[in-house]
Amino acid sequence: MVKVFRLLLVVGLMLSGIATAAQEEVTITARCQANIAGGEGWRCDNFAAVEEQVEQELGINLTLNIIQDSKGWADYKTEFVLAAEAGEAPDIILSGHEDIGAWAAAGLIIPLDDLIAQHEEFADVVPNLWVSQTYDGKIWGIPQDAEARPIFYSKLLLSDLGWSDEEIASLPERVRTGEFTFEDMLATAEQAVAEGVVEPGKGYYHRWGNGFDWLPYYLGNGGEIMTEDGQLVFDRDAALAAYELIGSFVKRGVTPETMIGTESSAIYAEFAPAENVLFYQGGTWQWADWARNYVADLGGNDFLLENVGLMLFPAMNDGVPLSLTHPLSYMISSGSEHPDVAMALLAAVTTPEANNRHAIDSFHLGILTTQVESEAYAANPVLSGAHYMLDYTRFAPNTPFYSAWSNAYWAGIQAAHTGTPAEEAVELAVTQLQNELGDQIVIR
Amino acid sequence: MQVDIQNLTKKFGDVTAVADVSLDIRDGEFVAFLGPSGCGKTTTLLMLAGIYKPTDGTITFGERIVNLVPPRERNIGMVFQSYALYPHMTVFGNIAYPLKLKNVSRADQQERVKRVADVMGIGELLDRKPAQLSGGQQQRVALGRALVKEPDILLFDEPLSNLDARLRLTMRAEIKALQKRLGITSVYVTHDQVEALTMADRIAVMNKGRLEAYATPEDLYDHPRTTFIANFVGNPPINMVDVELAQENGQVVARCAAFTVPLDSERVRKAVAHGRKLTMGIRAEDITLGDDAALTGEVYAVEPLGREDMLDVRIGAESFFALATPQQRMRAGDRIGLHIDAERLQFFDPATGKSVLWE
Amino acid sequence: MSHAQRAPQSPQTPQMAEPLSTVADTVIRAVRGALITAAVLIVLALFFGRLFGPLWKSLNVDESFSQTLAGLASLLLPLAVYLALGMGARAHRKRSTTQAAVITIALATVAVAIFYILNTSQGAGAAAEQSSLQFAATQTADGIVVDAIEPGGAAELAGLLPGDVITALRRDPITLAQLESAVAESEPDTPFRLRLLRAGEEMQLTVRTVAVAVESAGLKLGPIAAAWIGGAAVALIGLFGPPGWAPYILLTVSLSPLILGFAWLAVATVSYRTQGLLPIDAQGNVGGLTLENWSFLGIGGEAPATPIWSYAANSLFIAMLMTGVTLVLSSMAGYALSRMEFSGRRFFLSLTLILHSFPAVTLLIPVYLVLLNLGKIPLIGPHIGFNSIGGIALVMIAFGLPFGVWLMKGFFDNISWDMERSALIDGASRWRTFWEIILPQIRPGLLALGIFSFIGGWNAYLIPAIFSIGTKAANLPVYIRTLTGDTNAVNWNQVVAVGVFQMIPILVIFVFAQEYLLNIYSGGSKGSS
Amino acid sequence: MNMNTSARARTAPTRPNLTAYAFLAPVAILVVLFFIIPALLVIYISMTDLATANFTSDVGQMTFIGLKNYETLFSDPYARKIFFNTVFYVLVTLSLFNVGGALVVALLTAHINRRAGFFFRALWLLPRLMTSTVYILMWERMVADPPYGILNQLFGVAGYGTVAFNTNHIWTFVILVNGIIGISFGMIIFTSAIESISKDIMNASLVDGSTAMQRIRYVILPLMRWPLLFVLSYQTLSLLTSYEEILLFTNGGPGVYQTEVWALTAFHRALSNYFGNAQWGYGSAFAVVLVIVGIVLAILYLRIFRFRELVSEPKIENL
Repeated sequence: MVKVFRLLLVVGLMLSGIATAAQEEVTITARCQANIAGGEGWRCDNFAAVEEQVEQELGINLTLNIIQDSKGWADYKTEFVLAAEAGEAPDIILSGHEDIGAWAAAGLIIPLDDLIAQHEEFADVVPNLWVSQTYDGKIWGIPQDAEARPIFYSKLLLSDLGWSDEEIASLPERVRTGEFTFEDMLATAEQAVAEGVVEPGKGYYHRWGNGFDWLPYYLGNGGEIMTEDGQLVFDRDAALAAYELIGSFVKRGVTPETMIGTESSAIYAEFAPAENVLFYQGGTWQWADWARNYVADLGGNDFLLENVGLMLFPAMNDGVPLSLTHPLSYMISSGSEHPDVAMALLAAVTTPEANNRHAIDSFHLGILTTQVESEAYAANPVLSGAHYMLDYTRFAPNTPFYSAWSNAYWAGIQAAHTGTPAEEAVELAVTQLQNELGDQIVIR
Repeated sequence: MQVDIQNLTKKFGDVTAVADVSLDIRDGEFVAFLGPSGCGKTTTLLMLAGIYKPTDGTITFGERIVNLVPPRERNIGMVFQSYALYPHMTVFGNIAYPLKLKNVSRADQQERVKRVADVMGIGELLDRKPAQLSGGQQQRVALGRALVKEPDILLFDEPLSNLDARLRLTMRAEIKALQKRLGITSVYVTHDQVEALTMADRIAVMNKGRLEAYATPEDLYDHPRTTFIANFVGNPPINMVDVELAQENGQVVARCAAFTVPLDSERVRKAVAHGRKLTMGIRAEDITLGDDAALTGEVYAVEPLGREDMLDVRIGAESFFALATPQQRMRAGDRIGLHIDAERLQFFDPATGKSVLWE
Repeated sequence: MSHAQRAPQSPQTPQMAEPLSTVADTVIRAVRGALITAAVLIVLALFFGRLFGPLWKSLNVDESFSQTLAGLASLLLPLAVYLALGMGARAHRKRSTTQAAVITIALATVAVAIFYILNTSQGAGAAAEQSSLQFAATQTADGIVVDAIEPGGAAELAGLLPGDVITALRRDPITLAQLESAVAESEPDTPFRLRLLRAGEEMQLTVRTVAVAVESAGLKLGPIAAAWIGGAAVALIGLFGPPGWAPYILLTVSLSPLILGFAWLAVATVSYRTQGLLPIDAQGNVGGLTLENWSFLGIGGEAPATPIWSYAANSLFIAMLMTGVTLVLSSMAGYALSRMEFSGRRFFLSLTLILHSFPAVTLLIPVYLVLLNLGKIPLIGPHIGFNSIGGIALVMIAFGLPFGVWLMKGFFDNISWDMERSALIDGASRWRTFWEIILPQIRPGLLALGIFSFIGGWNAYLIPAIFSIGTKAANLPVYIRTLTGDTNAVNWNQVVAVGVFQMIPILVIFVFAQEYLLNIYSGGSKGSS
Repeated sequence: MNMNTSARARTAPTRPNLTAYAFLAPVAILVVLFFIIPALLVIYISMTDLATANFTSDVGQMTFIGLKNYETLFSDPYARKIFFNTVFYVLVTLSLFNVGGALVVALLTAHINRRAGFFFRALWLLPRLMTSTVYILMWERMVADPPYGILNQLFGVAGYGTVAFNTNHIWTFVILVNGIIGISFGMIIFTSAIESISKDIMNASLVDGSTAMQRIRYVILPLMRWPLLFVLSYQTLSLLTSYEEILLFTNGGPGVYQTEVWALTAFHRALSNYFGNAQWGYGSAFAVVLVIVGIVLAILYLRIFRFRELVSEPKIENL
């Protein structure tokens, strides 16, 4: 009996040895936040598309475990942190680049500089984007997508206001050159309300809740969040100007009092048909959503192209227009047993071909310099037309303390929006910053 | 199985439920615990059953001290006032349950349950649930369940008090007969003196946790050791009068505010030797009605009991129960003479309540 | 207690012996009732509006709530008064129905008049003026044809000419009636951007409303008549309504949010999109019913990649684990606390009660650490640690145990002691007594707790959401929430369909087990009353 | 047999009852694992600077910073707002719904046809049985802006203008959302209390010719003192510590901490942060405050509820 057992054991070991020798079994788990219905599925599905290619390259037998859903960002990030500590983190995690600071500091993700050097695909990435992936002098993430957060405008309503077609067509360019300023935009909105072209409060819609979209007001007024040497700062003057500006929207009657808290779908339903709201501060990816879910019956994408335009944030006090990008990054968790394989997968999806699938389906900007030249991308007038915005784009900084900074800034925004004097709103933000960050923050 | 209880005490916190009770129960004897509610009789029974643990004292079954023996190792059977049948089991299940717990084989269970059920006259009810039975039938099932495991001791906790009067009479006789036939040592708790007097070989009268008396029914009735016993045993209740005994013209007279009556008997003389101020007890059946009596009173109320009429006779402020035959046709307001049988009188020390006649 | 005992003893003559009320009595009673009703509502409105509201406003919490409530109270005031008048006259029906009706209508008329005077005196200034665009027009098939322009008026100022055909307000097509009511409702100096055809040419103009004096500020008979008819009708309902109808109305009205919500759920699951309670098709018209939302079940469309059944299975596992374990553990501990003597019993009992109301959800942070460490136990660890169905169920079971134990203790407390004593004397051990004799007696309690645990497990959101990763241990509620996450393009109607699918078992249980559910707290509350 | 009134500790020594401990052991283990240890841990974590950036599950590696988090908490400009939010939310929901509403529903359903009363009570139980996610979905749609909102559609039909329910009236709806769930607990307890009022007393008061209102005022309410107290206190704690519905409904918004309550803040700080880097230590400080309040209130209730009567001695002793 014992002998038989031994025999079986030996045979078993040999068989398994043969198998591993033949092809290593590797399982890679990738976790993405993606709204599949919104065309974002390629964030993770691209891995499946390149699976065979990577298998052949590395001579391994790859099993992909892809998890993606549109869980809210807050829950999604908490999930990763809890999972990482439990040793159940996915090998590849997609998240906002701003998480790099905290996650790198906590040792949940690994630096990628050495691995990047092994794959030439990464040389094609828009150089500006690597800035957003850097923390503590190292690169921790691979850009997955970028977007422009422009201001959309309704061509219909501008023409109602008496603008000529040329004037409308040249608006993005006039903004880019700094000729048409943010103040001009507000004045236009004010005029539209005054003349009844739009209902009161429908001149300018901004974001409905907390988010990165508020940064342009601070940055465009000369604000700085982090200095070159990594010192977190809060600029009173810039904040004051930003809060004054934000507070003026409701006072000038171009924005509804209840803007903060309005459901996003209600905003889209109003803006997308292009006949209710003049200016809207949004993101390129929303275009896809509108075309699919809000104006499909009016003609979808074609309708939008004809009636909606997009432009940079017009210049504020700083005098230069700007845009904001919040690149999503693939990161490799420190718990991954095969970072090299994960990296090979990342390299394989960092190609114009792969990235276009995602970018075009979901209306995100490409991340590669050669991507603009690719046929598919060029064929999309929105994306190719907005690609220039990447040159004007700004990022949130990568620091573990951005969250505290941002929450304080946001508290001031809410106060200013509901009519608190800007000076008080600044004090509110400053108090909260000092309370929570202590000497980590420099107020100036 | 003989049972010996020594200095049994049970306290619940500060409350003493049973205080220093000692008594012995002979093998095969039927003992009743009699007393008003709250006197500690059920507590004592539950200590015998092993439900309560004595605070002090010992309980001995045969040779074995069982103070800390759990109920299942005592081999007792118990019948509860509420019957405590298991509502989710059939009659068969109920009776067989003790056997099942003893791992008796199924065939044996069947046979023994059948036998007990036949004895109890509930053979046809075995498939029913307790809710489908009448009170009397439930009582029989409970008794059957107690008997089926052939216990050494049977415990009864007021088993008949939920039955109607007629059924109670039948069951009383049946239980008594059964107990005599099986010869099982039995302890029977009741507050009904008739049950105790008719069924028990000996009665333990309890009051406020103490054992007042432990004697045969006849002894208890004829020789009450305390006013409590005298009061509690006997129906109608004994008449109690606080009197002063005095010698008048060589004769003993009992005097109270309402009347003065001459008495002459051995008991009276024995009582006089003890003191003058005493509580005098006269049972109703020891009062005869007649015209030429030393005492006269007025009939205040008549309560027909069927076989006889109970009279409430008033002499001044004192009230006496007396008995009359229905043929005497007594009416409220009638004046009658009362004859007291001096040889049957009881005398108690009013301070201690103890009898001055019996130790 | 004292009232209750006194009540039956107080000798009173029954009301039937009272003489029938006179007209004067009835009027007094009705007016008194109406005044009391009005007073209660006014006090409530004052409390929430004048005292309560400013308090919370001064604390920077909220001011809208008090306004909402005060507004509601003032809206209800006339209705309540009319009703109270009618109800006050009810007793008079015994004497004469006609008389009662006349009295009621008369009183209601007076009330209507009072309310009207109060209303008009408040808005006296505003009633005399009205917004106008100062032109006359007629509706035709082409649009609103401008007939005449008031000289020097708003329309002339804006450059409107007779013969212009107004087609739209801004970009919305509009009819004359719509335009007139929009103008009438607007504040003075509101811009109206009109699209019009002038000589076949499309153009736009902005006309600003001006305030125009209304010729007659006298009584408007229409609204008064409407108010009078309405008031009298409500009062007559109060007078002639079937006895005891008020609770039904109140209960139905108070349940209306639920009824509306369920109606929406029902409509939304079978339509492309909804606006309010109406299904809307792609063209924005009412209609567009579809079964596509149910495609996750393979009905009406292609099933998605992630099968709903894996989430449903997780839900079911969590619910069944919770039910089984909670029942066994709670009943065991509840039994021990109710029926057994041991040192530390008082401690355990008070601990149960304290934990019963313990803010367990605030402990999620350290509970995560506990789960991590449980996960490190060899063999069973992966099944009871973080990101496992067992772990999630365990946390929920633990959080629910104090309640279950307390509930079970209450149910055990009501079981006859004799039954248990009998079992012990029959020779059963404590365990067998518990299992074979006592447990069957508390079947209703077990059912109630079991059903509640099952539903609790089936519905669990927060804990599965936090302690599961991806799909491994996620259940239906978590899945539903991921469908509505904060990126865009939520297919709401599919979400609702999944939600309704999730609710089906609950509704089935609800239909068949209401009585046990309504029994749930009875054991517990008796135990301590 | 009134031996059960005293609950004083008995003088006679009791042997440890192993059976009883065996019955209790599973629950005790879970209580230690998921209440006692976490409660101690949360206190410790609240004295560390644990955050995502230095996250560790090893208690030994956390950096102890004493009471610093509490200092931050008490000087947080929004802590005061959140505190009063919580007080407001608990007080209003409790009085209008969990106690007041429950009492009204119980009284109303007790005064109508028995079957109808049962039916209405069952309906009121539904919100508690619904999944919070679906229940909230329903309410989100209820208060949405036009053209989606149900209420706004009804208002439109009735001729009123558009109302921004989900922003300007959000507190009303936060209270409604929670209150409608909250009614059933009190309703069930009050109903069983009303039903247990002896029929004789009710009949007697009927014979006396009392009206329904008088019956409620003089017969029912005085007998309800105990259940009222119980529901009041139990629901206070429930409301104080439950936040799932608010999390799903408004997530504390839409304005500046407009509907944020204390328990939700603890969650937000530690377990839900839009920009990552959750502050576990600071969040724990919020949690600890609630834990302390919870325990203090619970002990207070033990006193009110005449705990001694609750622990009637078992009528079977351990041999």
